[in-house]
Amino acid sequence: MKQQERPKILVFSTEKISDPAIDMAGLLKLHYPPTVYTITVPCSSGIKPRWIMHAFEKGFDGVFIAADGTDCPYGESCTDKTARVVQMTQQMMQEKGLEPARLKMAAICSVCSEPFVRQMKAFTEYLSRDGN
Amino acid sequence: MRKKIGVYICHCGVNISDTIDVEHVREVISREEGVVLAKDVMFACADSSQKEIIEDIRREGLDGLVIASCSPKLHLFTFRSVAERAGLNPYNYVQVNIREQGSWAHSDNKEGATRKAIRMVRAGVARVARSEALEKTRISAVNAVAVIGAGVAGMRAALELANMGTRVFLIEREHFVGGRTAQWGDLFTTEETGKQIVGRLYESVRGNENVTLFTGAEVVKKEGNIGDFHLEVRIRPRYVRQPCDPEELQKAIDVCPVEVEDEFNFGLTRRKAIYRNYESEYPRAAAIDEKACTRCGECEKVCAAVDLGQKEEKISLNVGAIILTTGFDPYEPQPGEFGYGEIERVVTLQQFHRLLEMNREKLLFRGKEVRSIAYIYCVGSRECAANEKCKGTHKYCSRYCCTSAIHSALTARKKFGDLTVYHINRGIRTYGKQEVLYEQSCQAGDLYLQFYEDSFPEVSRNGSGPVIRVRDFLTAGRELEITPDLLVLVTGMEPRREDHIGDLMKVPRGRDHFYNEIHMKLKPVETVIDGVLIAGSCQGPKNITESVKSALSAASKAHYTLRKGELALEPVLAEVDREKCVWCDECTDACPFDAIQPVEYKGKKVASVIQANCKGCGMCLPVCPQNAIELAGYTDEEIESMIDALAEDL
Amino acid sequence: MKKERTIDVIKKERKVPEEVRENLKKFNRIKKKILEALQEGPRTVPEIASAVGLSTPDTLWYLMTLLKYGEVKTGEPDEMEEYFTYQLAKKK
Amino acid sequence: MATKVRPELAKELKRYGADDFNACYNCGNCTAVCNLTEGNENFPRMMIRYTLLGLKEEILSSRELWMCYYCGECSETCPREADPGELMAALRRYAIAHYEPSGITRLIFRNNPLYILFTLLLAVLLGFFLLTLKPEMSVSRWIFERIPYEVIHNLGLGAFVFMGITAFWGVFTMIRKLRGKRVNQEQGKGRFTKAWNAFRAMLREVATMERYRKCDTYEDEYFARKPWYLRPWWIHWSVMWGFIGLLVATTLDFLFKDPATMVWWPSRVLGTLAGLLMLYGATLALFYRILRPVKTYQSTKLADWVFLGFIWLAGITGFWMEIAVFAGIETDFSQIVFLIHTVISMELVILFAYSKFAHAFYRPVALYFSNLERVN
Amino acid sequence: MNTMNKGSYDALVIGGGIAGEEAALNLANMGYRVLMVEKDYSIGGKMIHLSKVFPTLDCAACITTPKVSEVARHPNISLYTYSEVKEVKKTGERDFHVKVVRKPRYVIEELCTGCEECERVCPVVVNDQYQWDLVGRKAVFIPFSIANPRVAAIDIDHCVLCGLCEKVCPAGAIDFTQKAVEETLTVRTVIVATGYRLFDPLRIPRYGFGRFPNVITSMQMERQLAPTRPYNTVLRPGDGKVPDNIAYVLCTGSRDHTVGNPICSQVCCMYSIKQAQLIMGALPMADVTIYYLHIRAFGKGFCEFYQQAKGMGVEFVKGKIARITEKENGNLILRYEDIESGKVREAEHDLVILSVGVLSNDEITSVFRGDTLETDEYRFIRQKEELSSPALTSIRGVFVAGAASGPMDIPDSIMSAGAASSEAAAYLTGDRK
Repeated sequence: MKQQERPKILVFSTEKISDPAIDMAGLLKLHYPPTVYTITVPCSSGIKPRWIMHAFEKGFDGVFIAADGTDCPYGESCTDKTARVVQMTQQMMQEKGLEPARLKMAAICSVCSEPFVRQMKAFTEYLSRDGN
Repeated sequence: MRKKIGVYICHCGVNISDTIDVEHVREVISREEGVVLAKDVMFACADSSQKEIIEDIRREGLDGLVIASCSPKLHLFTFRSVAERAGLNPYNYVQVNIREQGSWAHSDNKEGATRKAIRMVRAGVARVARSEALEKTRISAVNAVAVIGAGVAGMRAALELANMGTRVFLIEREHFVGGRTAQWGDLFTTEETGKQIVGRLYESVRGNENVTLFTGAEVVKKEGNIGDFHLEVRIRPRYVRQPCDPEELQKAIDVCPVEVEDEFNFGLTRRKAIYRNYESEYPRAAAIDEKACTRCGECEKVCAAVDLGQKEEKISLNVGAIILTTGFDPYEPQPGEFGYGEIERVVTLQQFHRLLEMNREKLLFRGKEVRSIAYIYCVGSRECAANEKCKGTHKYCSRYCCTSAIHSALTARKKFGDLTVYHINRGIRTYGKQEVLYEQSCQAGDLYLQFYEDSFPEVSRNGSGPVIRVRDFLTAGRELEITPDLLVLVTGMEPRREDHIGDLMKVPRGRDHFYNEIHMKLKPVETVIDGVLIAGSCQGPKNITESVKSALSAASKAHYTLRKGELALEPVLAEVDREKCVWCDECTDACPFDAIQPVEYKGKKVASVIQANCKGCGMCLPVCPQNAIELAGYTDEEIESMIDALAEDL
Repeated sequence: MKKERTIDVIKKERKVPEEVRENLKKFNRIKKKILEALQEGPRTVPEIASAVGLSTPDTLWYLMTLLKYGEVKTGEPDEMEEYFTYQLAKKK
Repeated sequence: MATKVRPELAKELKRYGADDFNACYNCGNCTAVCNLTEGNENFPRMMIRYTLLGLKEEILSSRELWMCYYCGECSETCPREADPGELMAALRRYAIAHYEPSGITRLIFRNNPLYILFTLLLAVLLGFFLLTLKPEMSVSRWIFERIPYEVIHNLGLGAFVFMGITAFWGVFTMIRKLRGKRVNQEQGKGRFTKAWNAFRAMLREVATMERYRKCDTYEDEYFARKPWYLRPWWIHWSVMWGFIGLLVATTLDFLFKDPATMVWWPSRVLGTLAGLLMLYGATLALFYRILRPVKTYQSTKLADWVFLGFIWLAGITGFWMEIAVFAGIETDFSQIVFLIHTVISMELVILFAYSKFAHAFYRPVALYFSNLERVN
Repeated sequence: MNTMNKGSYDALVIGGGIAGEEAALNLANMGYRVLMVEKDYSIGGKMIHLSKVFPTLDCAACITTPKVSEVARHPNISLYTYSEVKEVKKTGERDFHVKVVRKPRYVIEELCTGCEECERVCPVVVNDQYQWDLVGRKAVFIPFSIANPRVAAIDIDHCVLCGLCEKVCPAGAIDFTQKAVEETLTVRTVIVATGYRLFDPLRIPRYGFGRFPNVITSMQMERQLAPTRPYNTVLRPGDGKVPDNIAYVLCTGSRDHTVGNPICSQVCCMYSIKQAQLIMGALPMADVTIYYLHIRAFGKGFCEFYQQAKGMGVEFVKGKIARITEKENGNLILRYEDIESGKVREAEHDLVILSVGVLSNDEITSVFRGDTLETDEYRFIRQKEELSSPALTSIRGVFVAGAASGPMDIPDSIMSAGAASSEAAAYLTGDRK
């Protein structure tokens, strides 16, 4: 039973942009593994590296940041800032011996359901190959 | 303190329960710590369920509520208001999305979906257990607005705000109102001239008790934030008192020994240091040009109203919002650009508008009658489209010039009879209803030539007049030659060259250097500086209608923000732990909204969030090396507890 | 709580126009044919059209409607990458 | 070398009857919607352009002007209602007026009121001249009592010669200008064969109106829905060949004196058939011009009315005489009809040299040059 | 039809497109009670159906849906969808009597949860108007996935009255006994935000729309590029081929006297350029050619956007398409004069998109009784003082917002709605002039 529950992915989505896309993926019945869990924050550039590290510590295999991209309601700097969060975290991951590729980021616009599902499938595949 | 939490799991008809074993989820959750009540409901959003939830909250004295149903985008506000009605803080409510991100997304895997749902609801419970009751912060707001720039946009914004009941301070840098519109004669789609519109608006402004107009005034200092700005305004003296005897004034103008270029006529004419713009200028009072005046005192001798002893004033204003309507500057061609400044009979479009106004029976330029006119379009606009070597920086289209030039040609025909007119353009952009003007002009016999994106017309001299050579795109690239009596360069719009107010307000500029809105469609008149709005052509090229529309939009935004005299701020704000903070300045850099400032705390400098400016985006969180900032509703504790719950094995 | 079925009420008041019935029959007929044609494996629109005996634009319309309601799904493109193939969403 | 723009030409063109072309915004719809344009023959937009810019030589040396049959599709579909077809017609008038050296055509085309007076006087003169060939008729005698026979005869002769010269001059001018414009002026042996081929192709067009028939190719066009015998190309064909047939018949009549009484005499039969053909065409043309179903017929100029009216009257009076001769009605009335017939016929001849009718020899020249470019 | 008196509102906003929404939100935020009447099943107007918007390329839904849901849940806004204003009569300053008909959708809005169960079982398929007929929909249907309210409706004209939907509806929301209800209300001001109609290219038979399946309108292409697209990818409707040589025909029905619309539609150039960019993204191998007369890239960032499209390889050809003919294989031959060379050319493309223009939507003028709501010569609502008060109409107290007064892009519509709302608010305050 339990091996089915791997790999576990934590997705950070954003309230106004990427979460609606994830919602729509459900609406359109585009399936992705149920081992993908979402936590929604106001803006992807406000995600703390320690949260991501916490997720890895607690057993998540991968963390995915569904970033706002240029659609961010808080301004254009979002993309750069989110990238910096990823960079900082990946550095921390390396220090802890975690593979940086276990953290992924992609801009998901508010109707990018298909790209999201593709990302989830690909990431799951990658992580399961990686993990076992 | 442990919370008493109530959990409701929605079947959503069969939408959720078809895939997720709702009963099982409920059972598992009911055993969670802190959960005093776990129910499953057919439709949580139905009226009957809402009533049931309210009763439960009251009866059980719940202080945390979790509803696992559809996406919060649909019903977060519904259930927050349920919580509120039951006396529960709405921020102690968490919605768990087990439909869009549960049953629907995983309808192919019932077991997996059920397990995911359990974890998600647990995470919701964990979050609610740690959530804080948040209250909207209310700050008082002054129901007054400073409108900076008294052109049509500024005056319209001011009037509308005043009519809606907001106090307005209208601040104009020049001694006369009306901005660019006052300089235009006949206008498209109306029988009114620019001057008449300005006159009408000025009279309304003067007659409106809610508007105070300052001319010759500039904002020199800005402090505070939305709802409570403090402005310091410097008012330059006019040196001419009211009332002023017109004959005496004329004498004063006559005796004035100083002559300077008249900006009102774009340098076509000269004026004295004591001057007026035009017969019916607004306000109807002459002024002395401070910079040009030599203080010789001649005028004072012949005109009783002149008072060179007037002193500059400074006043302070307290306003809740600021609307910038500072307008544009016409593009000034480089010396020699299409013969400008080198060949006598070459003028800009703006100068030509003035020529049309100033001449009566015949169209005269420097004493010679003009019977043929050539226009060269896109001077200072759409630069470098195809030409890498081009030095120009104005990549944008100035939007109004095609129509304005064509309209000026038609006006010239109307006023001075049959003329020969050449429009050497780059693709006419008379969008919308303005197209009819283009058609009228063709029908009237205006000739349109089009030059290539990468091959500009060449202008050389023939006596005092220009000779234009152009490869005509419309005639299979044939090279044509035209020798008009007058060449008009259709110059576009530029951002104000002198723009200290923009710097003062810290308004961001776009790539085109005009003021930039937050979002062209969602927040078209708002800037990232809360409470500072932009309207009119300071935001980008616009015609009069478009400027007025944006001005009125800005007025309505300003009005509804301030009308209650207080502002309710979303409680999702950043909070700084002052103990931890060491003021490294990282967060101020990260904040796009200028919402963090240093304050003194226990003898050290620490960051402090200006609540009125904070938008709750969280951009400052990850950059803090001390982890001293948290976002209300998204604290480390809350997020990490959710992660724990999601990661937990079943 | 369960009220009377309202369909019975409206049936007394309204007649279903003939063309609406025809349309329904036509759709069912074409749907059956398309699904049959796809039994044998993935097909492109022109292939389905010739199998069903319908014009290509009409075939596309019906096929896409079936796609929308989950009867059919998009498969791989053909060798020339000009046309997508379509296949049954559920194995029968 | 840059060309100087001369905006006066556009104003000048208004006098030749084109009113709306200024409205053009250079979309090129007219050129592309035209079924007769192709490869190197692109009109009317470029002709509008030449007009607006005042490129007179371009206009006078263009064979494109004559490639146009005024199907009217361009005017029908012009988004700015610039009526390009009418401009083409006006430019043809302009070109004829400029090829023809006497200036008479220029006078006529600018719709000078003098036009009517002048042409009528000339027609009367030449009509009378014809009568000098039939001095025995009572009408002739009545006239010669008032104006001496010699005056009429010599003046008429002179006028004919003058007309002939100017007409030839015009055609010659046109040929010179079109030759100057030719892209590949080949030398050597092959060029005679090519010239011959071009000439043959021109004749074929005259005989079959192949190009004209392309006018109504598309369903959405008004005449495409009509049977062939109601289409403009057929009108044109029947008027043209009717006219030529009548001309031939008249000549034969003239050469082989007095078969006039015999209905089945070959030249008689030819004349009757040709006359019927011409009358059919002219009637239909007048009908369309009155009904105005498409743009082409919406701006009928005075000259068009005069031309069609005369064709029609010539036909009718011709047949009246025919009947009169057949039935043996020898009255003064039929003699007056004969007088009218001769005057009108002469009017047509004059129009031949100095009017739109002159296209009858300008168009073949242009066709020839066009074919020459094509066979190359 | 029952008539009910439903009280009074401060403002009536007719039309729930982006302009109506903006105006309603502004007024509602000022504390006025607003009634919005939308004749369609969902608010969101034309914009909600678009793919992305120029020149920022953010998705249209991302911008409309927040406004749409804000309207739907705003405590000061009442929303009537699938309802029509039948009569507006001014009886005095700040006093209008209004009749609104709420048409039956045969689904109880309050009960429907948008679960789509009914849609699944409905046996009838007809053209889906929200996909511009590219695909079918059921007779009971949720208009589109981001509709608001996201509630089913029954298209009774195509219903076979089988009753399956009623049987399966878990919420018991189907109600075939619904009847149209007329309500009379009083309002103090009216905002007309009825938007525009698109030009119907059947009126230009030379373009073959309706005869050649691979000639489609820009709105159909818009749907093909939207996230909720009908074909899951861009296909030509003639035979489902992936197009690789696509043409845009600009000024279809604009700037054209022969169809009675002499004005420029203001948005076609830019939306075509936008679509061209999106196509280049979706089908990297495809060639896109835009046949234009003048590129009207006048707004903020538009010119740069146009240059960007050129840089991506979109071909721009100056010349109006005069005629389109179809080849055996469904490809199309476009005949035009290439203005640059002055020569007639014929080009072959496998998909042609007609960039249709914007026409007035003036039916609303007929509901005004007493005073006339005047229109201009193009049948758009006349702006009484276009320059200084662009929202004023011929009736004092009735304001116009968005494309009802003329062709307009989205930012302009939003601005004009802002203008209408502030003028309306000033009117409601009782103006002090």
